[in-house]
Amino acid sequence: MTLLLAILALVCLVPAVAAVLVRNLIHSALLFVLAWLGLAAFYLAVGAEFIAFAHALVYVGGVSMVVLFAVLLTRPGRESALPAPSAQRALGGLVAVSLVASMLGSSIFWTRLPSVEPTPPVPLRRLGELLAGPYLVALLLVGLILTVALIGGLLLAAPRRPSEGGDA
Amino acid sequence: MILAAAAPASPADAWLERAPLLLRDALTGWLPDALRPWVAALLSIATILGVFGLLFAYMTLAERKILGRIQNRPGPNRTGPFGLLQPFADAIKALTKEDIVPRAADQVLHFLAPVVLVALSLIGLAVIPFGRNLVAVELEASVLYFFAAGAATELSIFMAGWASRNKYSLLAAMRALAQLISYEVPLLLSMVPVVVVAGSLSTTGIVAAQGGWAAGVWPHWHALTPWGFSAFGVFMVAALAESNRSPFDLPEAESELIAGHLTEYSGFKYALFFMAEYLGMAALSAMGVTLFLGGWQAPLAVLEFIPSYVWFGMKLLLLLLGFIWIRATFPRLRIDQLTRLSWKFLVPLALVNLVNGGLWAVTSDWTGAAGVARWVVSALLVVVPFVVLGRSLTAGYGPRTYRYASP
Amino acid sequence: MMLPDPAATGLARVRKIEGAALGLRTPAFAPEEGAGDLLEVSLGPHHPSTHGVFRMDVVLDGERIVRLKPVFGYLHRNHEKLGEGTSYLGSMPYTDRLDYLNSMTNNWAYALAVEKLAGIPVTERAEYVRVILAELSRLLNHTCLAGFLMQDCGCSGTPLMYAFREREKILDLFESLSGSRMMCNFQRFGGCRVDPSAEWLAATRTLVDGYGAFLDEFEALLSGNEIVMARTQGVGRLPAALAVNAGVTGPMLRASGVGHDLRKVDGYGVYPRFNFRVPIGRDGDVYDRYMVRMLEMRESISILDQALRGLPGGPILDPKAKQRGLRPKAGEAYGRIEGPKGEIGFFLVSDGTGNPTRYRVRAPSFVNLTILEDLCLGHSVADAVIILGSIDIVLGEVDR
Amino acid sequence: MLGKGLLQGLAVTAKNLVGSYHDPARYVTQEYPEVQPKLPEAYRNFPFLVSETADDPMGTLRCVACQICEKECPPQCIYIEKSKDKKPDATGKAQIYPAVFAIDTAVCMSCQICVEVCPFDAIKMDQEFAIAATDRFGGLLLNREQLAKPNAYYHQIHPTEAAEVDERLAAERRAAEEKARLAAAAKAAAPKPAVPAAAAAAAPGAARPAPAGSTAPAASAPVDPVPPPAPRPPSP
Repeated sequence: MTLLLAILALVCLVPAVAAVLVRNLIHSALLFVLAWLGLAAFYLAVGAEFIAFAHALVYVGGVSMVVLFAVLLTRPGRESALPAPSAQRALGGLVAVSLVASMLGSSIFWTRLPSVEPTPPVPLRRLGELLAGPYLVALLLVGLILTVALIGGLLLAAPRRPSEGGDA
Repeated sequence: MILAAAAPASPADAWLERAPLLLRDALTGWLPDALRPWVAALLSIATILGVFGLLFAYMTLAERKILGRIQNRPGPNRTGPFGLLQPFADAIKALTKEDIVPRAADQVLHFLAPVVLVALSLIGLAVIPFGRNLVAVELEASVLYFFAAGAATELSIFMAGWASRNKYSLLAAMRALAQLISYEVPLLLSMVPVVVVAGSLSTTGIVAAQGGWAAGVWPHWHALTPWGFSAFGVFMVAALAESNRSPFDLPEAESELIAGHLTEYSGFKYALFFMAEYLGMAALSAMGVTLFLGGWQAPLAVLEFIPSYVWFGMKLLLLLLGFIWIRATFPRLRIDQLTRLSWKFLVPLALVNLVNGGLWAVTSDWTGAAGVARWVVSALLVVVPFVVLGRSLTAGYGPRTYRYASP
Repeated sequence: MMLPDPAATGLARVRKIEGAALGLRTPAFAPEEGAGDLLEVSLGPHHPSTHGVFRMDVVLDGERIVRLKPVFGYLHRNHEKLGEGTSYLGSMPYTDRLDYLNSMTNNWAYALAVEKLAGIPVTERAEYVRVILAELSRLLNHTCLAGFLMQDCGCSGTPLMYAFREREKILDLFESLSGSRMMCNFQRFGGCRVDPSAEWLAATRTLVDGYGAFLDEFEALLSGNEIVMARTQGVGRLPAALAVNAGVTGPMLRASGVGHDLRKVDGYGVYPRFNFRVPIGRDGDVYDRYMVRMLEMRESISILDQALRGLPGGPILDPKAKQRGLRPKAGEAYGRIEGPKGEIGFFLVSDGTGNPTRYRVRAPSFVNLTILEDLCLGHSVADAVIILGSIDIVLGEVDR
Repeated sequence: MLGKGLLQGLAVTAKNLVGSYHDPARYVTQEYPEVQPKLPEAYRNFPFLVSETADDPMGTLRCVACQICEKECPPQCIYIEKSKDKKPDATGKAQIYPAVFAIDTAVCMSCQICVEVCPFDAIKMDQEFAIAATDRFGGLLLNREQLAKPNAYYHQIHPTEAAEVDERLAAERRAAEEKARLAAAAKAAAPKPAVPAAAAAAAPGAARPAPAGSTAPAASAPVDPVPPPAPRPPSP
């Protein structure tokens, strides 16, 4: 089990690191897809079937498309421009390392390690009952936020009306 | 193949119905117990590959034949009797053709795209119950698994289009992305009421929920209820779009983009794309059968002597025939019309249908006059949005009357 | 020899008014600030929808066309110059190859020009036969066009195959009469080459009687189809003023609402004896162009019916008319008819020798194609393809 | 309502699908190599030279190398060289014959103007269309041996037209004999202007343009008072 998790961690981490390092934005986005798939496999390995499939569906099916679309629309199929100056790169690296360190530290020092016995996975029906019962308000709130974000995005991206844009 | 918990009814015990299981037991029975599930799993994989591989081969032939007949010509009829060996001739041709990769292409992605596409189109088939006892993998959330597996197919079409470094291919890649984003939503939304009504996310559970007959003749298939009919329609339109079939074959669009993402593919890679298209189409149709047409259930009790997998096959072929028929008849939509159809028609229709399906689930115990009212309300919830949305969708279009010049 | 001053010729002027030609051009779609990079695509010369070797250099913003330059000449073969070196009779088979779908009408227009130039009368029976063949050509051309247009819209060949099924029947008629399906070389100065037999006329009658039913079925498949309407309505609008100024003729002009039909305007041949109407469109979009052709076919059927009924006897070719070694008096003549694609005309100048000194073709496809950019700007690639399809070009005629 | 037109379209294609199995009008494809096309009589492809007999095609060519077709051919695919000597033609009159007669079928556009302008009915249109060749010059440039086909073949492919031509030629021959007889009688009596031949007017093919060439047609040419031997012995 540990070995499997280690392999999955590699499947997640290697593409993620590569995604940050490659110059080609499209390659980077596709590598992210691989990392997300690894994450979904992680969920599957610990028995969270529903989460795993939902994760794959949302990230691989939806988010990756949006990312690619954005990349293509801003920079149609071209290699990214000049490499960033070295000072900037160093700063970026510092931020990344400190972020990872703080996350790792918090999870190692302030989180209780899980018991050796894995908790049995929540049955799907129970999950549905939880979402529709105690967590209904949270679920609706999340939905509302997403809707607001969607509408906001639409408003920002929508082309200007002919009345404003002149004789287009 | 896992033995589904089947009621010990007589049709389930029929010899033909159990034939695949008996065959499996005969093939794996002599193995040690530890090996048996593994070999059984391999057997189901081989069966799915074999059956759907052949289905793909003969779907191409059937498509060409039927298209031919619709167009007053015979279709391929030179290779073997009635052209039956044509798929194999095509395969040999594809295998022996030179594989050309443009020098400027992104070599890795150009190679990966067809491979990933075929793999993704295949894995969805694992959770389809092809018969009473025939499902390769039993999962609690198998419907979700299916759609998660299928979600990434357009990603590989994008990869193909982008990696080719061809302007037509790039346009096709953009179209594929737009198409996927638009049609994933109605596809999933149309599936939700089925899950709500059946109370299960597993394909076997959904099929089981569609068993039995109302008044002995009207099957409990979801497509035969008002909400289910509407959801089935939305699902099939979205499935057409997802599998890039006419009238939604925009990424390929031969009259505009030469061959779109396939422009720079040749030989066997091209054949793989072809294969993925048909496998994806078959997988989505199989899901449509499972969700809406009662899966392997027979339409009438007296017809239950025909094995369940035959029923499934017949329904599947019927849907595939529909795909071909539609391809033969309709012109292609434009990309903005395609997205408009999704966001302004299918998605609202599916959203209303969510409410409709919910109502149907809540009122499942209504009978008599209340039962009739349930049907009427559900039907109204389908027809009224359809007419209203349809009218707004076609606003500005319509048949015209023409004048004649005055002499 | 001194080359003319470029400023004195039209060349310089053309370059100057590029972009605002005719003063009626749709406002140019300047790429917006911050919009993505423009993509330059060369649609053609080898492209499934350019109907031959024709190229459209397109600049795209996403899928929207911001610039379009039609490039032709790939099929140029010196037709007009050849005509100046060939006898009057010898040019007749070359006219078959202009618009190779409609050799019968090309022949007629050329014969008309020579008959005007040399003052050759045409026999009564030949006039009727010419009308019959021209209207059959119109049916053939419009049917094929509808099929091709739908193919450009993305149909998987079905309408095209139905169109070709009917086209075959007309081609069979042409073949049994003239000996060739497409290169008929049938008209002669003063009449026609062969007299149609009674069997041929009976076969034509059968075809004409059945054509309405075919059109009904074809229209049931397409005219009311929501996808067809969505794809074609409002696409490629051609305002009547621009159409007139650009010299557009034929169904394309009539779709823009101008009721100009040479069969009515000139009344050449025996057309004034027939009772028919000229359908006109309102919006001048692709759908109107398609529907106007559909309606024209119905009128053609009626003309054919009347012509077959009224076909007189007598010789098909004036026995005194000279074919070989024709030497018309010095002068010039312009013969034009309403071809299926528009006004097809031949301008001939004779200096009294056996060859014309000037031989010029007014090809409707070519003239109609000149406004392609105006129609396409602001539309998408998919629209450009069907706009081109709705113009109805044959590259043999465009490039000559 | 949305969908009506779509359903209508589906109905049409379904009708054609079913119809293709029972209605010949909806299943029009002919499978070519097995089912050969029925060519109409008028069908034309490339020209051939008519010879009177099959035994001696070169000796009985109707062509007298007048070169009208060569001059009139729009793409100029015909090449003729006149013979230095004369040979007796079908009517027995000594005529020039084509020493070389070549048609480049790669250039020929099958317009049949050569047929129309020929005053001797010597060149006609063939119906053989499967003429693919791998060698553009060797395979498609046909010389007179390859071009010559007997009159019987002409009758076979264009029966009506060939019958008309034979009738006309026979009439011309009769007129020529008549004239020769009159001329002989006149020579015996006194010098008298020659009677113009009414052969062309008597010919039934009114659609055929009257020959108006610089070269005199056979009918109006003075003919030796020799009875026409129809089946001639093969000339050396």
